[in-house]
Amino acid sequence: MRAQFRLARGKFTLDVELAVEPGEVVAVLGPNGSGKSTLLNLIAGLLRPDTGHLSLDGRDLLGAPPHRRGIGLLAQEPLLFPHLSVLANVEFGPRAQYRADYRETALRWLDEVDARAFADRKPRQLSGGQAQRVALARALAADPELLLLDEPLTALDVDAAPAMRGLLRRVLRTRNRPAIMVTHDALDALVLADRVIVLDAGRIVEQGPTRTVLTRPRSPFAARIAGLNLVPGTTVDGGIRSSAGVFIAGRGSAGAGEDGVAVFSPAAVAVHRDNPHGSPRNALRVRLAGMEPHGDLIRLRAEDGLAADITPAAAAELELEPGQDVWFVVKATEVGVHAARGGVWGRD
Amino acid sequence: MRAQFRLARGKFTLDVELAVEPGEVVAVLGPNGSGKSTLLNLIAGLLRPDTGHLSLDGRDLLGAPPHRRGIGLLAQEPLLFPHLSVLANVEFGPRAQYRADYRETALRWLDEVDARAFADRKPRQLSGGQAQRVALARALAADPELLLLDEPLTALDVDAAPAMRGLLRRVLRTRNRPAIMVTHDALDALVLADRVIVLDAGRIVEQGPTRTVLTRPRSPFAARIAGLNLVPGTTVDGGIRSSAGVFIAGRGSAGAGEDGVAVFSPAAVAVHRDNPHGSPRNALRVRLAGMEPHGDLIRLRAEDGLAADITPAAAAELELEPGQDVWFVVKATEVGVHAARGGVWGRD
Amino acid sequence: MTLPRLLWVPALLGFAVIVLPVIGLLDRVEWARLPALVTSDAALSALGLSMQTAAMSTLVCLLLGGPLAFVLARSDFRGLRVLRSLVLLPLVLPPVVGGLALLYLLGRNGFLGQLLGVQLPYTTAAVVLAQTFVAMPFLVVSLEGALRTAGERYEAVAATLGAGRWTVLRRVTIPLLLPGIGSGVVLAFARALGEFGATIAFAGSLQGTTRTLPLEIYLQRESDVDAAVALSLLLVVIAIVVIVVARPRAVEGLR
Amino acid sequence: MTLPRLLWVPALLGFAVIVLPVIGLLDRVEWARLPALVTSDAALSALGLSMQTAAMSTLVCLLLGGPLAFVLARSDFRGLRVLRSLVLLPLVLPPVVGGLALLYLLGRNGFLGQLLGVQLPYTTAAVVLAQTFVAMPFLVVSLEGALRTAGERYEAVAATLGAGRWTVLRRVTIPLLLPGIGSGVVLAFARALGEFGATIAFAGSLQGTTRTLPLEIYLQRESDVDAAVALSLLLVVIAIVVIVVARPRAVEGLR
Amino acid sequence: TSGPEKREVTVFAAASLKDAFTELEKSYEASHPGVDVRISFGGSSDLAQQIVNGAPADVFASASPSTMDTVAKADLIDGRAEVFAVNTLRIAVPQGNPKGIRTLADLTKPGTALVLCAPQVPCGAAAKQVAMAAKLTFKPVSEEPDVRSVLGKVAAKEADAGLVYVTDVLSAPGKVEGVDFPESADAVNEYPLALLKKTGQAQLAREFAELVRGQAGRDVLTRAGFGPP
Ligand SMILES: Nc1ncnc2c1ncn2[C@@H]1O[C@H](COP(=O)(O)OP(=O)(O)OP(=O)(O)O)[C@@H](O)[C@H]1O
Ligand SMILES: Nc1ncnc2c1ncn2[C@@H]1O[C@H](COP(=O)(O)OP(=O)(O)OP(=O)(O)O)[C@@H](O)[C@H]1O
Ligand SMILES: [Mg+2]
Ligand SMILES: [Mg+2]
Repeated sequence: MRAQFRLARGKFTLDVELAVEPGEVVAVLGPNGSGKSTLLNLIAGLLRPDTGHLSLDGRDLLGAPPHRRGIGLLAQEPLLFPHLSVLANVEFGPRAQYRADYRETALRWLDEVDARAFADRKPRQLSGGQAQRVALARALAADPELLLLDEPLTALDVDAAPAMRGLLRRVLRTRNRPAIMVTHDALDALVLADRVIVLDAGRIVEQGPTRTVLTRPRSPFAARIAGLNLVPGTTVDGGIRSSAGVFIAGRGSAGAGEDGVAVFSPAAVAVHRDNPHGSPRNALRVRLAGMEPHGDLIRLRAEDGLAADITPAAAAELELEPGQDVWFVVKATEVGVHAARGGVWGRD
Repeated sequence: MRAQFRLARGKFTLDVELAVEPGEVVAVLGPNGSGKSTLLNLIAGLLRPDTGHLSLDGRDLLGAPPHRRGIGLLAQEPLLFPHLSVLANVEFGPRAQYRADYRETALRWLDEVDARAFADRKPRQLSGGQAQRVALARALAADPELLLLDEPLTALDVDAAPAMRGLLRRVLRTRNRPAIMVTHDALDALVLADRVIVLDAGRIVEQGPTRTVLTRPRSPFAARIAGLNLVPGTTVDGGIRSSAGVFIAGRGSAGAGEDGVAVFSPAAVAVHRDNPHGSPRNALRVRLAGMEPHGDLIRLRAEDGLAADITPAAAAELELEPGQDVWFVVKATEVGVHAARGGVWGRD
Repeated sequence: MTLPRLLWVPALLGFAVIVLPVIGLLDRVEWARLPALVTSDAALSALGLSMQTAAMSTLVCLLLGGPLAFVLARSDFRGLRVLRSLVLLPLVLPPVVGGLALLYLLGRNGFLGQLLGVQLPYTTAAVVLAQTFVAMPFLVVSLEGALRTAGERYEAVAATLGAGRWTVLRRVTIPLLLPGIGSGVVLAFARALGEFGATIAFAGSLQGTTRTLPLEIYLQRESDVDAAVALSLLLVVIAIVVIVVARPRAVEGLR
Repeated sequence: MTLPRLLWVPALLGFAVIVLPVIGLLDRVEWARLPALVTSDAALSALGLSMQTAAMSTLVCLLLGGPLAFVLARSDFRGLRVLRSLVLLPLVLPPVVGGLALLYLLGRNGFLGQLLGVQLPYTTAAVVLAQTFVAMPFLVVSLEGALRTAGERYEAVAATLGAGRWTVLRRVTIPLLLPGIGSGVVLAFARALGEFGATIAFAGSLQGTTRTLPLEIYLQRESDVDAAVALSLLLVVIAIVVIVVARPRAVEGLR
Repeated sequence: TSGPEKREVTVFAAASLKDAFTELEKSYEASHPGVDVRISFGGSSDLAQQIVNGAPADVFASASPSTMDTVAKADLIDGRAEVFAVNTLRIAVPQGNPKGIRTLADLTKPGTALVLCAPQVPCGAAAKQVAMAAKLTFKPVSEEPDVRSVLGKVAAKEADAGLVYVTDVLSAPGKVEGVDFPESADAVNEYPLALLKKTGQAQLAREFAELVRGQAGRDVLTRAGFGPP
């Protein structure tokens, strides 16, 4: 998909240009009111830009009405049809596209979001989180060419959110069709997206592969949302083996042998001059490349790109300087191991 | 406020009894569909229980219509009045109560939620997060006896969420009136609530002071959402001084000299047999009281109540056993220092 | 949401304005003569014709007026306001004049009458047309109001799920609008059932062909006012029954 | 949401059904005589009376019928369905019979007439009452439909903000309902303006006091059909102008 | 379809002729097996408009010569219109005559609620004529557009008196009483009947007209209150 839009709405102006490759998943991050939903609405055809163009698989779509675009939108509010049962809501997409197996499709998606028990209910009989899940099932059941998701994981509880995230991951991978997802959560971007776009005040202030944006954010907003250590590799039992061959212990739901990434916050990295031999499973010997202030902390950056945030007091006590060899120590419990978008990770 | 409700809605039955003391803030946690919104709607009078009673400051309220109850509800959806401007939306409560200073009140609250710039807009011209903030301002401006908040911090970005959390904290403290808040986030409960109630399938499965529930959750759901180390004390520069006199370095927004609490996850605690003298600021000598499996980890519990989660491999290597003295090591960057509800913390 | 209690006072007054006169009427009916009157040939044939034509014209109103309401509520072009006002014409035109207008248009010398070459006046079709002419604005106006109140958020959602315009119409817009459609249909049906002036002017009053119940009542009044009143009550009872039976609960909306 | 294009076909047909006859009428008007006709004493006095009474009765409809619609849409008690159907009575009762009913109730021998001791028939008040009787159901039914479509979520929100029932009504319900109220008022006003049968039966027909424009038109028709047609057009134009001017943009709703 | 061809005669008749013509229809159909008489009753001016605009009428029986003129001017009449009945005015008072009205002059007594037809319609024109003849000035509370409305007001005791036709008084027995007055002879309302051109049923139509004008018609009309021409 390639798109370029300009739209003025009152004092706010959206002016963006973006491309999404076939099969690519793009996460859109940005502060409230930065134009994320506006962008999705423009792509879906619910808003018309002042000027712009839009094409998907070479078809020009700007003049096409929403239902001809093959673009599905899970909006920020669930907006389930109040007059239809939950099942009929989910069947809506497949039926509208005259698919014969709409009933099975709908039931399958209801199963996926763990909402089959509500199939016969009316939307007004659902809780907020239940409605959100059904809305997700409805959007997925429509199986559009391009899927747009506006904060798909809000209102979900601590069990449902990871489950739905996992579902989305599976779906987005097997579909092999593009998707754009708005989120406020770096983890969503990390697990689901190949690429991240950061919007601010209607403009794209940063974009790039998820890993790059989340580890080396250049915009202040991305920095606040992310700034993580990511170590790509292959998942193994109890952790990940990095491309350089180093084993990193961690916890997560990814099975062994997958493309994956180990994620941990620089704040979770303890720095020692000698190997401390304590409970932490991961002690990585690194050479310090640089030190810079990071808020009220000091960010140490190793030559292989890993970062550690420590307090100035600690930095002073350790008498650190660039070129020095130190141990970066991280507890396995602080390392998340996530299956990541296969293949695409190698890109940057 | 004392309440006791029984209400059957289809297959779901809510059956709860709860009391909220004057000035107390109660957080309601629970999975999707556990009855949290239903409970708030019952208290606000938008639903009628099959049987039950409700009183506030000794007044019996069950027969009273919603507007006579003095109970405000910020619902799960913003539901701003579409025909009124943002300012008029926020003025609505004070005007409905014939307060002369409704304009100033509304503008003040709009300032508080950083939405004054939208004062003249219609709700349909707001983004999701902006609308959520305005809805919060509207609920607060009405200044009810008892404030009910249903997931007040959803849809907010990484900057707005902590800002609104801070605002709520200030407001709830200065008002000195009771409030009940539904949330999926342990941090909200921690920062805002004196007491936590955990609902599951329409029943209260756990309740108690926030600290107890979050550190020693008994219900599986509470365990998944929380399970934190909390060290109460007085905030000092760069950390907190515990009631036992121990200094714990940490990071947070609380000013010095306040009642506060240091929060860190057991997963962030590294365990050493000897003091490792690395970058981590906090090395606490503790005596192991017990070890128990915790998911696929081992949870070590110290005699003073602190917990550390380590992998079985680490536990084996360290040859730990109860009664042993070990070092619990936590990086300052992993310790959050939050001002906590003053005074109330001492209760349990 | 309970209603302000004081609201009941004007509500009951309004109800009284409507119902008291009818009760006064009941008082005057000679109940003994009623059965004979109501089962007379003329009355039964008029009743049958009335039901049939009113149902037909309500259907036509729905099929033509429904789309018209949609266009008025959902499109946006120059002159829309004027169009919207023109729809009100039959509402304010005295029905007899409306009938004359139809006669001028479709009669033997009328523009369309000559063009089409069919003899419409004095047929049952003419009755349906006359009723349609007077009843259509009721459907259009009330449906348009409901459409505006309902908004179009759900229609947008349906489109992003791949539903074409017809599917959206059939499966989202119309079901959500049922209460409004119900009101519109009831108003149109009632207006068609009670239609007199346009019918007598355009379709004439031939028993079995064009003499509907209101026309029969008018004629009865020539010879016997009390009989006319009794017949009107029949009309009223029938209409109410039809409306109550035909208005399914679904139409009462989603609460 | 754009409309299915095919929808324009029935919409235009519906529009034609409404507008073509009126155009046919225009064709018959003797334009030369028109100025004299419409400025005649009788016509002007009838026009003034019509405007005045229709406005009055629309107001009464709103004040009494509005609350009635609220009660019907928002309360829940046994017999509500029956009540709702009874409201349709004046809709199906032939207007003349409706007028007779009013006469039986409020005439000098009528139950209420004797009770109140006022002489209502043959007065302008009687015209207003007759118009109110026939126009009220239009307002009630279309407003009720709009109320049901709108739902009550915002009202609940307002109540939790401490707004009493009247405040909710005034500041939430009514503003959100404006499109529906607009439709209802237009329908009621138009029906009142065109009212003939009930007026003639209850209020009589005296120039300047009770002879409204439809009555004047009916009379004219006896002696001079063309004059009657011309006068009807005057009525139509006036009505449309009043409706267009009086229907503020706000009523067209929130899109 | 099989069987003998169904023949029809369509008669347009003033509404006030309803009872009389309905009876005549029956006797005509009895003597003409296989013939269906269809009568459209309505206001004379409506009927005239319809005929002018192409209504398929064979016979037109009007309640006023002026409406018949409308049809005649359009050159639709076969032969001439002939008056077949007349109707005269009578004072209608509520049953029991509570105001004790005996003469036309009583109608001008103060406190008498009088209802008339408007001068534009035949009964109103007739009322005006008798008033002039009797040198009286009426002050009606209402000038109705048709005579049935006048009768309705009297029958409802809402008017103390009204000027209506003899036929109207006869149609409301037990509710209104009639008071004769000599001046009524000055204003006779004539009912003309005409055969219309271009009808496919000229012979049948002629026979219906003859029935109306003949002795049988005379009897029926007299019973309804109409006078001979
Ligand atoms: N109809 C409108 N008229 C004027 N301004 C509008 C309109 N709709 C949206 N805006 C403004 O456009 C900006 C972008 O809105 P949008 O909904 O795209 O934000 P968002 O990035 O989705 O934010 P959020 O995270 O809060 O959902 C906001 O500042 C909003 O106030
Ligand atoms: N009208 C109704 N009829 C039947 N069941 C209902 C109705 N309304 C809600 N429920 C059910 O009641 C349960 C409680 O709903 P409630 O909205 O209180 O959940 P919640 O705890 O607020 O969940 P969430 O976190 O998703 O907002 C849910 O299982 C829901 O499906
Ligand atoms: Mg948004
Ligand atoms: Mg909820």
